[in-house]
Amino acid sequence: MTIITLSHGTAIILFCIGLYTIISKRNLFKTVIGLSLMESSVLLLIVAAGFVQGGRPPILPIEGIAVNPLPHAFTLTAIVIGASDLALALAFVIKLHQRYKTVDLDKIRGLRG
Amino acid sequence: MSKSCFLRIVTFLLCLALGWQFWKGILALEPTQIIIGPAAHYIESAAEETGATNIVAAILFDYRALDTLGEASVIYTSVCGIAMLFAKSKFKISSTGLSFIVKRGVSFIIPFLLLYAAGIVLMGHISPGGGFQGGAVFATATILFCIVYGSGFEAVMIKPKTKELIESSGALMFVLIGFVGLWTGAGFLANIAAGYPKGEVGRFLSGGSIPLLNIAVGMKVSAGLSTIFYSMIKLLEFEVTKHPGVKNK
Amino acid sequence: MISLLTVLIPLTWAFLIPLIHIFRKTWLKRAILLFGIAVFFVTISAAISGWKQSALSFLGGWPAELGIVLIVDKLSAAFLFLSAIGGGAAFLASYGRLKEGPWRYYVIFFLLQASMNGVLITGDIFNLYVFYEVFSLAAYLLVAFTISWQAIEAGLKYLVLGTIGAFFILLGIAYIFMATGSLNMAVLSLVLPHIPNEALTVIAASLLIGLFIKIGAFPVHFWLPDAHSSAQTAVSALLSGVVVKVSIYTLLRLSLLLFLETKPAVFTVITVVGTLSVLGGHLMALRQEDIKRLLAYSTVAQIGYVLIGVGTGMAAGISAAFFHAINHMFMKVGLFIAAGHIAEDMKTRNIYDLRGLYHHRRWFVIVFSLLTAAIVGIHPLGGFMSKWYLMLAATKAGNVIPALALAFGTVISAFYYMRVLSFFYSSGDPPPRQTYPYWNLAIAGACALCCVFLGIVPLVPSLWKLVSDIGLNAVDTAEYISTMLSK
Amino acid sequence: MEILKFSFVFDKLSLSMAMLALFMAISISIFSLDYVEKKQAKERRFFVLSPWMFCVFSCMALFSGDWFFFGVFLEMSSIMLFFMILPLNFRTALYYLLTQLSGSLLVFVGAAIMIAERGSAAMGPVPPHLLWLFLSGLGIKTALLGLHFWLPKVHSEAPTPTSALLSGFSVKLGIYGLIRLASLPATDVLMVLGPSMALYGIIQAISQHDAKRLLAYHTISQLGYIVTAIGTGTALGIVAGVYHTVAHALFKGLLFLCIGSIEKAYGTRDLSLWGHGTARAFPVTFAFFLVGALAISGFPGMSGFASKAMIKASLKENSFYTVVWILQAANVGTVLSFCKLSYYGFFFKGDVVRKAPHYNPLLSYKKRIFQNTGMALLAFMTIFLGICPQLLPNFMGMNFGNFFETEALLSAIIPIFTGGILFIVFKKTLTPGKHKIYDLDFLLIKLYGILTLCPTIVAKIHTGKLRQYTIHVIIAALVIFFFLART
Repeated sequence: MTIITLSHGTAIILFCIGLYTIISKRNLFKTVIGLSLMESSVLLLIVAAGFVQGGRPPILPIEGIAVNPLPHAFTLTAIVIGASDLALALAFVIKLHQRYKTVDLDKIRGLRG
Repeated sequence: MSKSCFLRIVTFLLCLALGWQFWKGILALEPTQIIIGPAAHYIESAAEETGATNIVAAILFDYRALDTLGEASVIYTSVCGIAMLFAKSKFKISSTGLSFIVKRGVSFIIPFLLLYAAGIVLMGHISPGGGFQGGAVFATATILFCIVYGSGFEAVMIKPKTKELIESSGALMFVLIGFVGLWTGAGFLANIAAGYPKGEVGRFLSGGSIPLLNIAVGMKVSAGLSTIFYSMIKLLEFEVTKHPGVKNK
Repeated sequence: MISLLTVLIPLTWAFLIPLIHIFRKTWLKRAILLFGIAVFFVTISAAISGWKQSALSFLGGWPAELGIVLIVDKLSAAFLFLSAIGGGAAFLASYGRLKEGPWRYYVIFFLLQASMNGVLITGDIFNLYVFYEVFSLAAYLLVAFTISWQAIEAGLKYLVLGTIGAFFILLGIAYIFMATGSLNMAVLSLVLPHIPNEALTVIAASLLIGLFIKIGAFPVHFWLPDAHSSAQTAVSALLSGVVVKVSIYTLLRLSLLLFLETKPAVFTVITVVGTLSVLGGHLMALRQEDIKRLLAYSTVAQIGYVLIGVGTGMAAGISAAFFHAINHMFMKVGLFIAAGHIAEDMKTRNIYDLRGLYHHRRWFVIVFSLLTAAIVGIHPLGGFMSKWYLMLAATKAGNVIPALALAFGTVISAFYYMRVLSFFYSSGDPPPRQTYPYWNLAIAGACALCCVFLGIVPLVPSLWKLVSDIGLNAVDTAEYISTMLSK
Repeated sequence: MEILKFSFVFDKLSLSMAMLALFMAISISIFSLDYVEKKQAKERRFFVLSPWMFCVFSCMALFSGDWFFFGVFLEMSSIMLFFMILPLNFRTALYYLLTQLSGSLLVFVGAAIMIAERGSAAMGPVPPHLLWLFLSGLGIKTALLGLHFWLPKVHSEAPTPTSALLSGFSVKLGIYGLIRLASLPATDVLMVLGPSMALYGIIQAISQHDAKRLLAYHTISQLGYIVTAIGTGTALGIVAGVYHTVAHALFKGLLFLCIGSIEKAYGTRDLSLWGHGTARAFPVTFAFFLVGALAISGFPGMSGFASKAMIKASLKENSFYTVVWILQAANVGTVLSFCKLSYYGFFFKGDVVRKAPHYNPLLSYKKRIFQNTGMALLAFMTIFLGICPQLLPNFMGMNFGNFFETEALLSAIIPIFTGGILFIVFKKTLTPGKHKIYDLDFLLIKLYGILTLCPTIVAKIHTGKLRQYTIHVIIAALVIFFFLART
């Protein structure tokens, strides 16, 4: 099993764990953690896509063969996007806690039907 | 087996089934060890086309600079939104900071921290780093103020309005730098083609507009992250200082 | 060039407003109005110029394979037009309500407009994701703007589900990148047929489920009624009228470019989801007593109609889908503004408490009735025409069951809208409060007039050609590719 | 995508139907001048003008050259009638609107499929596999057996002019559609449905105690005659069908107006509360009623006689002798139930003093000039057609000479006598009582409970719990994955 397969597998398992966290945990902070896990897993997948055996960082001068720089750029962008998402989610959680006095997701169900 | 346990197992199996589907997709793609697509071109000729030795920075700020503008807008949106959500919370000074020793120690560290951040921002085109990373370190410095000197200190030193000013002008600067390219007819956010000096590859003054964009993004991110932190801190302060006997509006 | 400005100008406004707030507070009121008008005109002119001839702008001067290309073809131009009108109406409504009030609201509003335009014109799939995220974040925030508990809860649910959807989309893009190494949509359209089928399945399914969440199609629509009903009036109008349509544009563009030849089953999925949305949305709307929530569920159903049109994968279906989208934009913007105004005025959103409204707010109720007639599909109005063309397209593609669902949905929608109207027209007296109705009334009335106008579009050959060109242009992927890769 | 083009059809069939529509509009409009009090000027104007609007829409439907426009104007005329029921009874109006909408929408779906397959949906026979759509769509309009559930309720609960228009012309639009549809597979179905409708309507009518509902069931039974005539598929049969359509419109309109004006005086439709010399109080109305009753029973010299004679002739021509006997039996039932109506409605003096709750003797016939004029017009035409039976067949280009032959006379008179004798024998059994009579609409009320379960079930998944929503996302994603992986 090469390292690349391993990282792909890890990414997918992380994605599942993230989803499962969102489903199974009632604490809103844990939901946000689940989102964060999913984000990391996708980023891992993207970074792994740029892997080249024996590659060097894509900064000149390169000795030998460079890894794919494009996924790095994406990852940087996606990290920032994900971080903004999570920051906003946390802000909502804080606001919601002010109103409901709880972070239990199952009790936050004023809107239904 | 209880019902909730059963449900947990079922949902976990559902997640696993989804993962299995993704895994099948991975298996179908045999990993290519050669770089295909535009990345090959970037590696080959990024230096002479943009003047930056950091190819990732070249991609981020030149080839795909619109992504970076979009990403800056994401932070901007989130900062603006969080500030909006917490706009009505009152700022209250509660903690007076840590002990004297820590305060002294931090005041030693802070200049170096700022220098480090500036280095990351300014050298983004020739070494790992860039506006986002450097900006984050800048923001860390301001957060450190809050922890060590108490939350009031930061508010006195750098007013929220100043941060807003820095953030907006950073974002605006990004757009204006892009407009130069539009003005010269090379296209928005054009770098060398728009007449920015290319400089000597690998030197500090090189890469055309990339260092400028790095500075703009650095301004934006540092002020933005700092604003996020202080918006949330405001609220927590509000919660902490509320005495049970006192009614507040 | 002008296509680029549709993104840049609102973005610049968003960056400028804080500066104006800091330095010249008194200018804010006029500046915001001016900015809004400028955005409207720029978007419209970009749509017109893109309509005449596909307008490209190569960012940084790089060719399509290397950099990012913004392209306005007829499909984009049509949706730009839609976003300009809907955004303009929502802007006016919020300006009339809030004046220059909370300036951060306008910052987010302009960011939303900029990113919507960006999604509509970009030719690069990762750039699409970036703009999509700006636009989603702005939408979450606009929902939560009022900071009532409903708004925050709806915002949080929207955010969590929307973020899950975004990660699915990002996963799809990651797979695309792993398989092909490039991200330009025209290039992808050329190379995607050569990748293994299993990978294509993952790509298609991830993109589809992500986009369905963002669109608010039936089995995964849960955030939509919450968000659309809890938001402020103008925001509800914007969300229902434009934001959802932009997501539909994305689905349309991606499915046509990437999967039209490689995986036609995608269109079957879209049709099935559309049919489910029609039935589910209408059935849920039947139960609602909250007028804004009823309208929100009706949006779910109308999205289903549009998806049925998209699911045909044919020129006729796509034209009909767009026609319905623009009709729905006018109808829902008008309905939400009218209903939102009524709800704010009467301090209640429960339809039982809105009895006898006709005797106090005559013009509002008349405009509301006209829009209702349009959305149900009464004859001379636009809603009927678009539904007929959707039905025509669906049957042409051999989808008889969606066509029947469309018909059945119309009957149910007649039922619940008539129920609402019966409360409005019945006798009873709510407290006659009156708060600045004219602004909202003018916008809703203009929307109603547009519905009447759209009803005659299929009768005029020159106008109808405009609509049918959209579908022909959208299906013609070869032309899109050759235009994009021309440099 | 094709543009909408209105194509006309002008033939003798449409023309004769259009003339009928015009005539009905004239007489009912005149009648309505007295139906609403002069004080309620708005409502009065509405009731006088709306028959004309209805007439315009139905004429457009009659002259339209394809099924699509036929459906459009069919629906518009239904909506016009919906507005005419609305002032009296919202629930009935809504019920009517929904049933008619579903009918015309089925026609639309059929037309859409036809356009998809053939390129056009010209009025005329449709392909056999689309027959179920058209038959059920038009069948709701025509109240074919099984789809008649709306007719008795709506006819009985609508305002009098509306009932007359409904029974007089609205259902005839559906008949017109069926006539256009008449070709081989359709006619077989109609041949089965027609006689059973005739019998079913009669059986129900005999047991009614609600005067308008009784008339409504007679409408079903008479429609059965017409459907049978169309079911022969021959030219003679179709002319006979048209003739009976015209005749039925005239006499049923007349009957509804008569019964309606008496209902207005009594304030109730319950036959058991009528009687006590109504005939003496309203001699003119009674005379008109008698004309209508004789016509519907097929008394020689009335329009009903001529049209029924033609129907029988057309049946005999194709040797459907069993059907002739069924129709004769239905005719006996018609006579029986009209004896009941006239006896209990106009003459009966029971042992118990029964007094209607709102009996208003002020509403005597003398002041009601317009009302009587409207009825007189219809009565005149009924008799005129009976005396000159050749007129209509000649206009339609058909020579049918033997109206007043002995055989025809006998076959008309024998059922009348039989019915009369049977009534005398079973007078006591037929006393209108408060018993419940079951029909499909009672079943529908039961069904409504089940139908409301649907939204309840769908609403069950909207728990407001974000975690469950996420599970839905995963399940939807899995389904999409499995579906796409299979193709």
